[in-house]
Amino acid sequence: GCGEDDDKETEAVEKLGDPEGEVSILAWPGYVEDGSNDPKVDWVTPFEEETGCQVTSKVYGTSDEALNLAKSGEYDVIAASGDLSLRLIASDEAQEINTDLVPNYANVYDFLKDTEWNTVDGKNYGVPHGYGANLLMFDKKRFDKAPTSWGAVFEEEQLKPNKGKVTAYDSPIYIADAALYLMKTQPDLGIENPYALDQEQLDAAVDLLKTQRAYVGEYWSDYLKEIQAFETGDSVVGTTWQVIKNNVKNPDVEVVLPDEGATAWNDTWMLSSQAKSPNCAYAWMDYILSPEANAQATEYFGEAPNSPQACDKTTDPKHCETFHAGDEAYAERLWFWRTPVKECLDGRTDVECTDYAAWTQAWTEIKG
Amino acid sequence: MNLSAPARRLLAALTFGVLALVYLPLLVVVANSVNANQSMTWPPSGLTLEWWRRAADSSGAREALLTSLQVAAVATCIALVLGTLLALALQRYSFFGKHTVNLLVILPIALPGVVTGIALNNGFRAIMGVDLSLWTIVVAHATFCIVTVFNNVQARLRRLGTSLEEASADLGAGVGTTFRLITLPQLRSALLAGGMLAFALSFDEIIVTTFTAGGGATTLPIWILNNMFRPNQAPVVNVVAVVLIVFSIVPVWLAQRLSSDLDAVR
Amino acid sequence: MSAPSTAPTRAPAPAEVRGPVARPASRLLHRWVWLRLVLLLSAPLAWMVLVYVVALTALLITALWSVNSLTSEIDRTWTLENFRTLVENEVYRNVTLRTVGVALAVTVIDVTIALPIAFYMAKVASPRMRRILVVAVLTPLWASYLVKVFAWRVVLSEGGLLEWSGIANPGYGLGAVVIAQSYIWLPYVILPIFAALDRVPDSLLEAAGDLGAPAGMVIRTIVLPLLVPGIVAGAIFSFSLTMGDYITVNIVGGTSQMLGNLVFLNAGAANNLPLAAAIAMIPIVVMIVLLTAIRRTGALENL
Amino acid sequence: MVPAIRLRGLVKHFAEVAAVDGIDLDIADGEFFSMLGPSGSGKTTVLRLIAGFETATAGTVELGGTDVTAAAPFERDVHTVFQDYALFPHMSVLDNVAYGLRVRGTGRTERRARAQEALETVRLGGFGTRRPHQLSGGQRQRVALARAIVLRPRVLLLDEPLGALDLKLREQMQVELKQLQRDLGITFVFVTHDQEEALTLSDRIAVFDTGRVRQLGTPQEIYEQPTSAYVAGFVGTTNLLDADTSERLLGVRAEHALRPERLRLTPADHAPARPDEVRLPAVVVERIYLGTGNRVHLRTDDGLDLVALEQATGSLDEADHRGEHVTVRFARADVVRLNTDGES
Amino acid sequence: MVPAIRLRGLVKHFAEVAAVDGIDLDIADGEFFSMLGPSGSGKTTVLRLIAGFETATAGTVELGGTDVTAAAPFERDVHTVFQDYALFPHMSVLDNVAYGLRVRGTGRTERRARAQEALETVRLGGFGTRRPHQLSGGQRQRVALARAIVLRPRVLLLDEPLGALDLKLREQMQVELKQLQRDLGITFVFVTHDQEEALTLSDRIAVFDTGRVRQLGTPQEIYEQPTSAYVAGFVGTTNLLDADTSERLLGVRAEHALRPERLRLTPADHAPARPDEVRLPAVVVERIYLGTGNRVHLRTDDGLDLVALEQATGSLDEADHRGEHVTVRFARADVVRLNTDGES
Ligand SMILES: Nc1ncnc2c1ncn2[C@@H]1O[C@H](COP(=O)(O)OP(=O)(O)OP(=O)(O)O)[C@@H](O)[C@H]1O
Ligand SMILES: Nc1ncnc2c1ncn2[C@@H]1O[C@H](COP(=O)(O)OP(=O)(O)OP(=O)(O)O)[C@@H](O)[C@H]1O
Ligand SMILES: [Mg+2]
Ligand SMILES: [Mg+2]
Repeated sequence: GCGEDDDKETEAVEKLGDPEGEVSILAWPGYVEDGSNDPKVDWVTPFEEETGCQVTSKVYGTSDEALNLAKSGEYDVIAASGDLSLRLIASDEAQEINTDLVPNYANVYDFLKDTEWNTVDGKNYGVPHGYGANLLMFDKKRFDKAPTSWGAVFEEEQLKPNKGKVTAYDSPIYIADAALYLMKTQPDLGIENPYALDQEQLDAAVDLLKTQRAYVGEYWSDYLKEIQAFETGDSVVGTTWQVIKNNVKNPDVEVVLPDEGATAWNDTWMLSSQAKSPNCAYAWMDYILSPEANAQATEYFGEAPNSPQACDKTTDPKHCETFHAGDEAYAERLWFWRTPVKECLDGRTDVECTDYAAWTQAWTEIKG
Repeated sequence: MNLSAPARRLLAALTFGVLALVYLPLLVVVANSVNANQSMTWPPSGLTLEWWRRAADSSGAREALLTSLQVAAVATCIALVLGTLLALALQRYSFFGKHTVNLLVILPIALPGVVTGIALNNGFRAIMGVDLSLWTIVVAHATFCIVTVFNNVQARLRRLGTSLEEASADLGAGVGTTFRLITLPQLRSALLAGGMLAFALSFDEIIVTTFTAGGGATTLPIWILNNMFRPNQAPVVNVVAVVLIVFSIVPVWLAQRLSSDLDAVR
Repeated sequence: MSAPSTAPTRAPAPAEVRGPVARPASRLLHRWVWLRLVLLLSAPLAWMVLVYVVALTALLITALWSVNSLTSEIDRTWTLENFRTLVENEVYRNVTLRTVGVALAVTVIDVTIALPIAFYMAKVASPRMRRILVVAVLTPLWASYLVKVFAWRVVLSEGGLLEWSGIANPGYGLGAVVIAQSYIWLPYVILPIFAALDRVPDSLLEAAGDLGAPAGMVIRTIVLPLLVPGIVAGAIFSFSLTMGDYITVNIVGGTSQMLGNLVFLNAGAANNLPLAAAIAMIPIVVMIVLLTAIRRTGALENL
Repeated sequence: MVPAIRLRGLVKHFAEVAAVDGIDLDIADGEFFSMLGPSGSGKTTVLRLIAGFETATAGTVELGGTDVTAAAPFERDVHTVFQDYALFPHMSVLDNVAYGLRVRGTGRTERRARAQEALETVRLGGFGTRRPHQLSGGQRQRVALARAIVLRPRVLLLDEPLGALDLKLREQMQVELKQLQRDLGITFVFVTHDQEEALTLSDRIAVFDTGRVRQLGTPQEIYEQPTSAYVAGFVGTTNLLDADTSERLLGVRAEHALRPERLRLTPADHAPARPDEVRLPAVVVERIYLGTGNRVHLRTDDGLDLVALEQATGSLDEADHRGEHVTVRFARADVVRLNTDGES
Repeated sequence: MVPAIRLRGLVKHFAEVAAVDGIDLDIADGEFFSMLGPSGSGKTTVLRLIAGFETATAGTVELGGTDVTAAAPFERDVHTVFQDYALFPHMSVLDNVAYGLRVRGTGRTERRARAQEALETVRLGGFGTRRPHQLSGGQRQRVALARAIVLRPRVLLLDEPLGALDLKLREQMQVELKQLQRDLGITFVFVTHDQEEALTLSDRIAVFDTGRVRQLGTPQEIYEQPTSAYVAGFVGTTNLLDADTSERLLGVRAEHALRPERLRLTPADHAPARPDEVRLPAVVVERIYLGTGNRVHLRTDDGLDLVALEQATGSLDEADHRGEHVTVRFARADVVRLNTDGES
């Protein structure tokens, strides 16, 4: 079959049946740990014992890889970041979720519920996992004054002293970071949402990034690379995740949520429209939203849990504080990843926005 | 050859120098497998056996290793069969389109991995409509491994000539018997060499594998790639690499012994 | 001494040894050469065509399609849009040149390093040392590719092993990519050159020396010309493997991207398989042009 | 009696080359038959046609009265001893010899016993466990022989089996081969380009010339009554007398051949020739020491170049005889008249 | 006169094997010098020591009076014709021949002209554009020769250059080699294990035995006055008389050698022997036709096995003489006493 839609089910189920005995999960590394990599890191085995659903999982490195994998229809549950979720929904790969069948959904922070990256036309397509922000990390020895603005990586004046030691996230979605900065610093461009850029706005962001590129030492996509770079001093300023900062042994390295706010990600557990084991899939979604499992998974990965109950279960009592979990004010300043589409997300109808393909194209040109 | 002593010394120095350089990064790997600093920076900040302990407990690594061995073994077997058949056909017969077939065999290795990767990915899913799995990896690997076997067998056949086969037929052996008792044993060391290269190629392949691996099909390189993205796991990867190097010496040495013993017979 | 005068005393021969053995299948195979050829060729050819040729052709066709940006579904109307993008956008030209350049550099470096080593192994070292060296060259193949590249990241980092040991440090970037790739593919270049050298009889080198050629001249006029097939085999390996790589460049390439990244980005990330397919046509064309050129020289026959 | 091998109108073309160009031959049962001829004259090709490795372009091959022209090698009751022996390097000597029995399904014990017996026949009883590469050239050759004779073929084809051996070993093997053939009563078809070997061993010899048989006969016939200058020149050294010279010396206008050993050298004299002999005054141009005698190159006073063979019959004085004047004598009966068709 | 080559105390060990075990030799300028000996006796190794491909374990090599023991091959004014010819497969015949000149920086036109000239010398003028694999064995051998002589070396080393050729071609090449050597006046050091070749071509011969020179002398000396059973047996066929037999027949208790061609066969009679000869009654065991004569295997009545050579001096009757009773006669002067140290 050439990927015809015949076997896709996008409507939500009314009630659950018996578990099928197995479930196949597609997720970021560290989301589905069964102890095979480290016996102490295991929240899959309890699930399997509890529900009788045997878990097979595959991990992916980028959202884009995940999209391809998801389309194969082999996975029942997919952990999707905001730059993937809407694409899954648009291509009918996701099934609406009946949140009533996910008891632990009730605990979740309200600001993570029914967000625009998991809910379309009032239909909820997923339950939230943890979340985290793309922060600004810097080596304070290289700065007279700790930077508080993304200007540190976008303004030539500030970039110059760190030429060749600036780093940035290696993905088209990073264009949103530039757009966010422009939104705050150049209001006349009229950017309302960093994920809704018309051609002109995109061009401005691209220009900004091309300027930045001259000072970039390397782009990163796996965090081991960034940890290394900051420890050795190959990189001294750039975007980061909180968990990376936590792992950098160099005491001079600090992170800040800049004044402009930041882009961020919130991953969503989604149900495949081609799911072969929807009942086990629901069981998994409920399980992974349970305070114990959510605490383990988000703490292991290094992100904020999705419920106050989970915060109580973390092994590090300061975990939620470090990651600003449940801090609504903090969350207010975050622009969670979404997939840019032609139909402007900010509601504009007079222009056509640039879609992800255009962003990819732009990203190719930025890197040159 | 008759080289002056300084020239010999220079060559030796060069060879051992380069080999030393080749092993230097491997030393880094060894060092990092006991480096207390989990981000593997140089110089090591302290010694720890933590990663070795964790590697020993890592059933994921073990399973991935087994998967890789299986994939490589099956792919190598397929490549051995197909490569030998092709070499026999191309070396012993002349027919229309011979050059095209020759080019076709070289192509999978000559075309970049990403190309082969997406072509096969697209081919499997869109055209054949099969789900990616362990078997799709095997098929992909076998396809680009054929050439190593083919090359080795063809070179051997060229040197071998046909007189032994004629002698066998002369003594009354039929076509199949001759192949089984005479041709195949003569090809043994070539098959060993080609097979080993094919095995190594498949065992460590990641690019084509990424595109053709199904869910749950985690080969060692994929496991390693994943673990590089997983907190606190990266150093374990180094341990796995060290173990691989150490254990690979035995089969490499054996194969080398075996094939040179066989060659001596010739 | 004419015809044998004494009657031959033939030893009585057991019946089952005498005479031919009936083997209809063998007889058929013996008589029909084409049948043998068909039997030999059918399986491998079927495999290559079904698995590979079909996939490549499909890829070529896909390159002539486009993607519906909303549904991410492939739109099967013929268009040259993708190729126009490639031609009009100078970034693709730059990346192509960069990729070919890196692949060339890696190939030249590897061949340059491999030649003397292969020569030492095949013609200078004692048989015992030769075996040890072959093992020494083969062993690094088993340390995972990724691990080795990451090791280079450590070596090349600021304050890393290279700088730490006082040697200049190129840092991350294209230079680092060239170094890491040369490192990784070196064994694949040494082996065929070594095999080719092993087949060159010593007497040829001695004859050249005997005719008055100093070592350097012998190498230039005798060894190198005879090694061409081995060098070509090794060069094809290193060139194509480098050209298809996108992981090394991610790890030590700094800001650089190569063709592999673009294919990967579009196929995997942007889900724009048609554009990815079109980009993939670039290395395919490069390789096919190269292979055809090489075949003219006859070196492929000995690959 | 039905001939062991009968070739009729045998032709074999390779592309344009006619390697074998119409050969008719009957080889009798138990005969030691040699094919002699220069390189490229088609000897090997004829052998390969008999064995079945090549398919004839035209003509037929019969073995023991049965037409086998279309049969595969493994269907023919002939075995070949290859010039390079073609021993299987991955098998022990015993296994090599037992191979033919093995492919015929003979039981393990029996085939070992018989292989051992064949090895004893070639006096290699103790070498069964060695590998071929551990043997000397002569021993390998004998293994190849044992491998063929263990099957008791009616016909054995030998393609220059002694070509790769050094002189000493070769002479020794010649004797052994001849003995073996006599003892077993097998038909030998023996290819060589060593005329001495052919003369020494054969019952009959066929002299080949570019794909055809030029002369067929016993060694004596070939050596002493060559029918053409080609054969006379190829087999042994010969003095060719062209038609003019013959007319002058012998009074017969035709080409003649005269073997060097039939020439007598005596100190120069002017005695008249006896009626049954010819006498010519000559000068020694060169005298080459051969151990068993000397080869003497002469020029007669009327400008004829001749070669004579002097046997060492007593202690030779070592003086160089170049320039010495001698009389050359030979019996008229020793001059062989050649057919007029003899070219070359 | 300074010898072209002087070897003094030359020793070469390979691991434990003493391939060359103390050799002293002077080879004169312009001499045709042969090294004769069985396989593995060290001939090639000596040649390679002279050419400089091997480093001597002990001893010195002098060329034209200069010690070159430590010099590299390309520094020595000797050239080698290798047994396998070692032609460069990727060059044309002309380029092969011109290679030595090219290495010396001779201009393109000149070196082509001279290479062409050398090719003419070996009668291959028209073959310059071919590749080596397009030539026959004999032609390749001549190219190898041309490649060496184009440089006009003082010394040419030839390692069994004729080993791979067929008999006819070999004889032809022997004559050419000899002529070439005379014409050019080059010193030839010629390795062979064909005794006849050595006898025919050489000015002097060294017979090798396990790394040592067993006997050194002219062909006549070697053939007719062998000092040991080893040399007598290796060079030509010989009848060895052990000490007991010698005592009985000759009255001297020592080993003796007797060449087959020195034996005379006459019809059996019981005439008493002349004082300078020995007569023995014998039976013909086998008579093998050689063309130029017969090789006759005899057994004397007192149990001695002898080989005699009968030259064909007139038309032979073809009857088989096996079992015939004859008298064997030989001159006492023809029996050569061997040194007592002669083993084997
Ligand atoms: N497979 C072949 N393809 C083309 N020509 C061939 C082939 N085999 C033999 N010939 C040609 O046929 C002719 C006869 O060859 P053949 O091998 O029978 O000669 P021969 O008498 O055995 O010579 P030699 O003494 O050198 O072995 C030669 O001209 C040879 O070049
Ligand atoms: N490179 C080597 N390593 C070890 N042993 C060697 C080597 N070369 C020669 N030998 C040994 O030295 C001895 C003399 O060898 P050499 O090649 O000189 O003999 P040869 O007289 O030329 O014999 P042939 O007639 O077979 O060519 C032999 O026993 C041989 O095995
Ligand atoms: Mg032949
Ligand atoms: Mg030798």
